[in-house]
Amino acid sequence: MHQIFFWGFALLAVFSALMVITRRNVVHSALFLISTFFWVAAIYILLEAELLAAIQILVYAGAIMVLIVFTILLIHVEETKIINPWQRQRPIAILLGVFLLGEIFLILSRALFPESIAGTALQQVAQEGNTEAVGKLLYTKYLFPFEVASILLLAAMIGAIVMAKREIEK
Amino acid sequence: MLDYIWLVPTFPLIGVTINGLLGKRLPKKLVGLVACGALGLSFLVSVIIFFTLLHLPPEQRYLEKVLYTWISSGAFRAEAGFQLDPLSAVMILVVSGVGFFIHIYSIGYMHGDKGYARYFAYLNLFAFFMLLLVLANNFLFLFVGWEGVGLCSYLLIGFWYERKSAADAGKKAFVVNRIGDFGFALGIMLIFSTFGTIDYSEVFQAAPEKFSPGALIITAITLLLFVGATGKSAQLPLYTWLPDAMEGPTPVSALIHAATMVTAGVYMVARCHVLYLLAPISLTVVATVGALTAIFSASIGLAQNDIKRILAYSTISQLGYMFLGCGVGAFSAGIFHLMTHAFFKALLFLGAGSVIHALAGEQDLRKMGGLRRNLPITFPTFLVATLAIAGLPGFSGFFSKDEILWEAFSSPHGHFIYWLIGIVTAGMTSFYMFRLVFLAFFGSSRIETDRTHHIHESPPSMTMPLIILALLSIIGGYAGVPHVLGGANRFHSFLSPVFSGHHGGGDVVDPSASTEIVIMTMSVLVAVGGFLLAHRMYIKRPEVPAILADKARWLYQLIFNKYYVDEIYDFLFVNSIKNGANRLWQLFDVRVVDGSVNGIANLAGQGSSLLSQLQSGYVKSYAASILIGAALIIGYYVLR
Amino acid sequence: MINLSLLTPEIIVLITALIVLILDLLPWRGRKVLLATVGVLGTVGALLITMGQWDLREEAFYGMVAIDNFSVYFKALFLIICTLTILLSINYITRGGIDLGEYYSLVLLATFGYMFMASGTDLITIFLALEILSLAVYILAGFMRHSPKSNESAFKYFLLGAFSSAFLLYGIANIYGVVGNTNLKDIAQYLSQEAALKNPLFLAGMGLLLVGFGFKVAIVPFHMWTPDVYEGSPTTVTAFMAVGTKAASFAAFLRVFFYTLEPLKGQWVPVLWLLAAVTIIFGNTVAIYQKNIKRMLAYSAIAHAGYILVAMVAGNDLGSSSILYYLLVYSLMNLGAFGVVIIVEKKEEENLTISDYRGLAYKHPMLSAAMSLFLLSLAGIPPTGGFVGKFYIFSAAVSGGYVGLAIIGVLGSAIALYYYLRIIVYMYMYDPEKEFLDGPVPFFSAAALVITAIGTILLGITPARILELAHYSISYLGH
Amino acid sequence: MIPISHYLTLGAIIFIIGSIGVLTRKNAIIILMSIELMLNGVNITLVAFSYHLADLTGQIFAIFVVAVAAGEAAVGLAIIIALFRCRATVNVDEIQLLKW
Repeated sequence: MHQIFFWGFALLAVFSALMVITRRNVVHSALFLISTFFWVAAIYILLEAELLAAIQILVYAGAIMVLIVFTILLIHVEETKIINPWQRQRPIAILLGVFLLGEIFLILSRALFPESIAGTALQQVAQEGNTEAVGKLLYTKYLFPFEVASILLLAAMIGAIVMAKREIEK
Repeated sequence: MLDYIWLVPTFPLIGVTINGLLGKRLPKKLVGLVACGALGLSFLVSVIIFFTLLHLPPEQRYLEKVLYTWISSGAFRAEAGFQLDPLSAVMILVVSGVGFFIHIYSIGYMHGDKGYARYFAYLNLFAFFMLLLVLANNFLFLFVGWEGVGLCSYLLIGFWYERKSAADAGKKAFVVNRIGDFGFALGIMLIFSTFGTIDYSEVFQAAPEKFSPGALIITAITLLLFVGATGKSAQLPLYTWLPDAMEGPTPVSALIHAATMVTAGVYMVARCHVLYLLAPISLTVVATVGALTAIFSASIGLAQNDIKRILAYSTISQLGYMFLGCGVGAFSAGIFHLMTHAFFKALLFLGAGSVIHALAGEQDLRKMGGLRRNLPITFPTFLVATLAIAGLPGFSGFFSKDEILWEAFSSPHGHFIYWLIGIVTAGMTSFYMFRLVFLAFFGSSRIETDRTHHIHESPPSMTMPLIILALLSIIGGYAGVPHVLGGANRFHSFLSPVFSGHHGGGDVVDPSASTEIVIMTMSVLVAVGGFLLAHRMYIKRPEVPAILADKARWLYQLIFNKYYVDEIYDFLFVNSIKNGANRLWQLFDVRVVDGSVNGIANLAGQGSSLLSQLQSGYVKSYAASILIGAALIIGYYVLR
Repeated sequence: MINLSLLTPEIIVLITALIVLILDLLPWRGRKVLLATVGVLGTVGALLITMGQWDLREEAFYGMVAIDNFSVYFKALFLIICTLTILLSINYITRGGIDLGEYYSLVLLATFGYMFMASGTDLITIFLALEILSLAVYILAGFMRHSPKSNESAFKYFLLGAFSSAFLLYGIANIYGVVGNTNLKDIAQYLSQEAALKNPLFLAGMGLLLVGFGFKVAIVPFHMWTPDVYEGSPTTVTAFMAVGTKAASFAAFLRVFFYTLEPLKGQWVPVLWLLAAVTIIFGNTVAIYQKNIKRMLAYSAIAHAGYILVAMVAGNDLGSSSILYYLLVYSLMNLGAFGVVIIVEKKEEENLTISDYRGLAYKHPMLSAAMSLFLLSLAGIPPTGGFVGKFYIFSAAVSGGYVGLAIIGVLGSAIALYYYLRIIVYMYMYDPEKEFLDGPVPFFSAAALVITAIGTILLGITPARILELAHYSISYLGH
Repeated sequence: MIPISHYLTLGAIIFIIGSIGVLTRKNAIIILMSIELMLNGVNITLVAFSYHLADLTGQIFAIFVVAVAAGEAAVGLAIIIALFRCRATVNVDEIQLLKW
């Protein structure tokens, strides 16, 4: 059962991802990206990361994609055909990608995976469920990165507003 | 008094600060006064220090004044400061003294140049760095001075930047010196990592204890340092920048490219004599390069017609002598020649400058002649310098050159061949110098008519230094009269604390005194021979045919025959040397060295523009570069 | 343990950033100078408190940040950089019409990010800090919104920066997968086992970290963004990122590689050796061809990253302390050089080519003297700080047995002298053809130049004290 | 049971698809989307490891990655909009004023 789900989700995710980078129309790409996000979220559920799956859909599909689609609407351009002398990059890129993938296969075939370090985290999850366990960790051990992430979002907000604001007041 | 040693470089620094920042707004007189005053004060302090030192017993003639700790990091430690010993005392005396006279000379020479303040600021800056170089107590300060004087030299060669040739010459000096400094810097780093310090005293103390003679690391260090010396002191194969450096103002040629900066390499080798004596191979290299440079550039000097170029090749050749001296282990002889050479070569350049000044910029010997009467002060002083460099007895060059030749012959590091090369060079030197004198000051005037009307002797600010330097060129040699001539060689015994324990040369009352006399006589004969040959060719020959031609036909026939003989003689001997020298110059100077200098510059330029094409501006190819890099790095870890 | 009070300097910087943002709403004409003043006061205050943290050696937030001497040294450096950048910016951003309060705010936020790059002891912290500073600097690069070049540089920087941080992240993920933790201490502990050293997954992760850091510090082949972004950004921002981002990235780079990945030295040293050699040669060669001074300084910045890599390769006592020393010198002399460019630059990209500097010495002798000092220091000519730094680095390489690399380095700096001196030649050896500035040199910029110039000289003449500090900072890394 | 290497391979494939997208597409927005794909690939890797190790750090890291991705998207899109206003294009092949 698990097997079937995994292969199904994985193939769908890869297919959507391929569509994202091959569609000529930007809107199609965006739609396929949303679909990729959904299948990846499904994979998260297979991996018992329910909170993350929810975040994936809320933040990625909900927030980030809305932003991207808005921008696509604001900037309406078709892909033009300007010849770039360096444009013969496609075969190189694909070759590089295959090469890297080969390297990763090699690594994975030789890698030593550590034994489960299990311990408290797992028990917590069993008792409280994934969301609560993650939440607790976020507010204790990972409090600091959590706070820093909020500052990151603040910086992003300030930056985005400055860049996208229409005119500088004189 | 010795504690005030830091004053010596400080005065020129003050001069730089004043002239560099306010020079534009100050009246010219004040600019000159500040610059000369700064160096004059340095000179005064140097003189006082010198005599203070003289009054101390020899073993106390040493002072190390640590300013502060430069580095202290783990095993590495170095203290920066000044070191005063007889060697640096001689050097500061020469630098500040000759420098001072050349500063005064410059007031007259540069009068009317729009870059007056800039010129004096550079000159003072040069003096500062040069004094720092010779007073350093560690290799880093030495390097500071070394780079500093190089920078000033570069700026001053290109001083008249409107001339393309000046800018090119500056560029050439720059490129060639880079090669030398590259070796020098590596040498210092090797010292630092070998000894963990760069203080002279510690390095020189540790070297004999840690390493036996012939140790590879010491040989590497000394050879690398010598690469630096060949660059700075214009030795084979890095000498070509020096003749071109004559594009700078003449006093600059006198100070930097004859008397002081170019001798820095000799000073450095002498300073590191402890290391060099531990590396016999390096000593041989130094001596051989010195000897070859001496004869090679002297032969080129035979064929030149530009008055300053002859002097430039002569400088290279004399520097070769100094290295020869150091290379055979006669360090104090090398320094002695450095000192006398500073006097007479500065004088020669200043005299040449006076001639050029009088002829409104003419430098071609073929367009001079008969200037003896027009320049009543320049001529005799120039003649004194010529006699000194030719090594005629009684003049300073005689004593110093002779000591080197004798050491080349007799020292344990010496060899008959070195002496032979040295003495041939001496003959050539005498010939080309007298040729220069005869062509410029004797004979009939070949001066272009539009220049004849304002031939005049230079102002006193220029002639005064000439006279003083002429005096020094005569008496300078008497500091080191060899024992065999009944002298005490005081110069040598003054330096002996520095070179003590090593064969410094000259002190041994040689059992073979008669050999020394023979050697000495031979060099005098060679010098006289050069003079006679030059006299025959440039004084006698042009007049003889004219007188004889209107006497009688049969006489004329005789003369014709004689003339014919002369021609053959010319053809067989002089011309072939001249042509050979010329061809050598063409081949070596123009093709090989200029070619490679330009080649390097071109290669760098083309490589640069080619590589910058990679920067196509396309963000995607930038991303590709990152991805390729990532793939390669991971590939290295996986596929290895 | 949370120990919030240990983070006082960072919090001060953060609060200053927010105050500046709010003060910008004041309806008062003179508020721009007020903003800068508040910014400077905030950073100087944070600097003083940071200095008080010397020798504290504490950790905060469950080992997420460390207040050790290493981070104190770097944090002080970043705060100095920030102060000087603000001083240089006051006049420039008014001239450029970009005098928004957000400018200072973003500079301060980026500095906040820098500080955690140095003190973060967990890959999560380091990653977040890197992102904060990146986001802030992306925006700053595009701050001149009406300028096509500024826009383009922000765009390129952003795309490539995001691309490369994905690699960094992937590397962190792999390391996490092997170790089971992202804390540097735990990773170091993991590496103390013999078997761990050969795990390809870990090595690949390390390689990807190299890519990520390599991008930020601009080493070949991850350097391509540098010239374009440096040229297009507002010059004050270029200066800020040329020194700040580089130093901050090196701080994290050093902590991760020198402390945590120390046992894997045999694995990363050969790679860094090659990258250092290529970077030095490439940066210096291409710089010769440049006509735009900002672009030239960008290639010079690439080459300087190469010199620092040489010291990383050498790895010995002298090498590691010389990195910290060199980064300080580099920051001062580069800020100084950019400072002169900032002062001389006019609106509409005027006065930015090297030949525009012809005759500057005759109109502004002090400015040219300062510029010459900075350039000579960059070239490594004594008696400037740059010389001492290079000397330490190459000596470290020689004594570490990397003579070949030292030769390449010395050769590279020999080439470099050529293009630095060219500017000096233009300034001193040509006659001026125009007026350079519209008025006198602005006071705040002049103050920044004086500080950097004095620093550059002092570091050249008496380096011992700072070198000792540097040595002390890095030798206790992680202890 | 699915071995961890399957998940890791999936993450790697998506990461590489994303990077190929960055290298080949002209539209800046699609490039941005490709970068989001890469981040998703990383997240799959993180979560897979987290599952395998039975340790929550990976998931928490993934949450931070999502936050960063949001921040990057906001800033990136703002930069793209500003660029579009100035140059009227988002084609990366036309954006090459700065070169050499």
